[in-house]
Amino acid sequence: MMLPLLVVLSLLNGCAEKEKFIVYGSPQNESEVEALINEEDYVDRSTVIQYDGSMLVAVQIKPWEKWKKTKLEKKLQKKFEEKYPNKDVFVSADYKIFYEANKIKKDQIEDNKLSDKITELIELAKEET
Amino acid sequence: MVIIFQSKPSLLAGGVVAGPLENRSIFSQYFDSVYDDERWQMKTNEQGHRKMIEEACEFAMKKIGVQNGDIDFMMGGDLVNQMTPTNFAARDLEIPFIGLFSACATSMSSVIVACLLTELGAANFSLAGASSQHNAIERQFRYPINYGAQKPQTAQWTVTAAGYALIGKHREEFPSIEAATIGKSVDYGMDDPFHMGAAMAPAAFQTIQSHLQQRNQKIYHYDLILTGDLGQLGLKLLKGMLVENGVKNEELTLIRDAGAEFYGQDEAFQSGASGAGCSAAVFFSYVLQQMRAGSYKRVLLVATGALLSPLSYQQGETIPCTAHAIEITMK
Amino acid sequence: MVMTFVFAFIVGGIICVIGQLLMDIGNLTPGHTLSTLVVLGAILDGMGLYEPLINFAGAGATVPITSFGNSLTHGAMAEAEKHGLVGVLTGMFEVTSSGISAAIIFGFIGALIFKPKGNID
Amino acid sequence: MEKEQYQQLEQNVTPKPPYLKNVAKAFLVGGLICAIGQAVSLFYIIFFNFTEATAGNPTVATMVFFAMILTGLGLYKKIGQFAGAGSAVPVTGFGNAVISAAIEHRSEGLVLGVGGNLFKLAGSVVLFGVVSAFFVALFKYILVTIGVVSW
Repeated sequence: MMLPLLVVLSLLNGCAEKEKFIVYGSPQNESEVEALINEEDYVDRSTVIQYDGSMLVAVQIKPWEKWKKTKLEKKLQKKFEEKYPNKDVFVSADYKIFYEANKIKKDQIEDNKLSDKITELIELAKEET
Repeated sequence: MVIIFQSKPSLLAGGVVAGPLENRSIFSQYFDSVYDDERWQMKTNEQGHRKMIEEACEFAMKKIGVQNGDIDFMMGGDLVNQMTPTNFAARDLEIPFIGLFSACATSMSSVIVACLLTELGAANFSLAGASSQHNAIERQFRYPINYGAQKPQTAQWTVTAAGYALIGKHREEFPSIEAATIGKSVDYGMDDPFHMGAAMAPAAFQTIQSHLQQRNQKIYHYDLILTGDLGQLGLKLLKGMLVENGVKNEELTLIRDAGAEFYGQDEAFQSGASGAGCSAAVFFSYVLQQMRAGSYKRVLLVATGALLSPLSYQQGETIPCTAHAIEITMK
Repeated sequence: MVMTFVFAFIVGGIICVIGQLLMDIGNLTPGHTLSTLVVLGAILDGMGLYEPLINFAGAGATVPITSFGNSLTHGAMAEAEKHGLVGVLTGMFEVTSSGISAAIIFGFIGALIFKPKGNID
Repeated sequence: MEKEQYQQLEQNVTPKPPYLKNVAKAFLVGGLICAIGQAVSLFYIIFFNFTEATAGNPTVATMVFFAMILTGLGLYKKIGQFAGAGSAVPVTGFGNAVISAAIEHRSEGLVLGVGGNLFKLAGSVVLFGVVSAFFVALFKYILVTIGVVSW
């Protein structure tokens, strides 16, 4: 019973041991975004994907803060919207979004597909059931 | 009330058939047949239950060399709603039949009625007994078989077994029934269906007390007093009540319980065995064979029954219990 | 992510311990215990406390039966927010009924392929 | 012997449930089932298009599927005897209640047996879940309407 569980765990660790903050897409504001997230100490890890006018901020919240996930998500969303009023920002603390964002970065998806992929993820994150 | 049988009807033979799990019983060597399939290769548990009864009756008849047609009456019962397994077995056996329900005390109440018919001269041979089939009983009284509810240590395991005795006119070489006591329905306010031993112990106590009193006997006048299915805790309680009533400790070793001993010390069965088939199987195999072998000369058999239904329990009623006893002697 | 497993284990374990105490000390049958826990889940969701618990413990909060009360209440409240009073009635199974539907489907399939067996070990 | 006296004796003789042991077993097994549930939901998140918020449904269904296999093989009742609430409280216990009743009543046919008895154990959970959800939501609706709290 425990064996498959361990396999999944190690698989997870494999993709988790990356840099803490990742920004992918448009490198021009990389350090700015990183600093912005760095201010929020409840964020464990994050991956930000940018394309044209849209920006997907995928974060993982520290385990002990996770119960406030919904609130923190909203807080971060507001912060980014204020900072980048002309960008279409979407913040998600969901693991699925974070996982997919990392995959986008790893696979170096081409620009023309990136936009679709981001829209797809945002749609997914908005689903309730 | 004690009944004295002047003609001393004899227990000519016993037929006991049990299920696969009963292979583990310390009494299994005395059973006539232990079946591998709990359904006797039938489609439903209830049909298997019926088949088991028929086979037990056939074993009993075969031992004395009589046939269905020679049997005048059949008395018996089980725990399934309206006792269909026994009713249907009687249909197939084609023997005049009265179904009796005293829960797990049916093994004794049926023998008592059969003895009365024999005493009356109405019967040359009659069959009496009781049975229970684990799956069929559990689903009715408790939960579906595969439901994962935790049973407390006080719970007992319903046995899969049928025990039927062939009763006839007195014969020297067979154990004979001298007297019987029909018990009252006793209710000491117990209401836990997973603690039947505690509910039944007072009934056993009252029946034993009144039998001994009216027969003017003491416990040590018997080689064995064997109760039906009190289980380990119920037996402890019965002994506790007897001690309270001035019975000496050394006499207590004469009191045993079939349910407490049935599965040995296996903790998987919690407090021991129960079910109408428990007392019937042990009384009509082990006890009869030991008496014929001369190990016991005088025995008091006390079968106890908890007279509850799932309905009465759900409606919050307490559990009234009864106990019927027969006194058997062997020359 | 590893911590989520730890929290799932602990929170799920604690909910089961509450159930065990209801059974052993409260002397409740399994049916009574589960019903009590479902009501508890519904009330916690009404107070807005169950969702944080799910965020915190993941399956530790969604797998115990308390989540059933939570999701029913969640559906009812979400619909009530949108459609008013009628939503309380109609929204009940809106959010989730996967536990019930799975149990019905697998119950039916189970009945077709398995037979009850009175084994003990 | 009087009734009260007997009840006293019964209290003395009857062993108390081993509270600590039972609680420990319930915690371990219940926790383990939830951890397995977490692994299942992670599986759905990684390999399918489910988010943390939506993975709950397929997870629950999968756990009930596991419960069917274990119930059918007669293993769930053994886990239940060991773990008590540890295996009854997770949704697998709900599945076990439904599935065991379905298997049990197969002999009375699919309509009267399985259909009529499917929820004979788990029905109370559905009933109290729905009724309590109704009243909780109604209560909250009233509170929102009179302006005490907001959704």
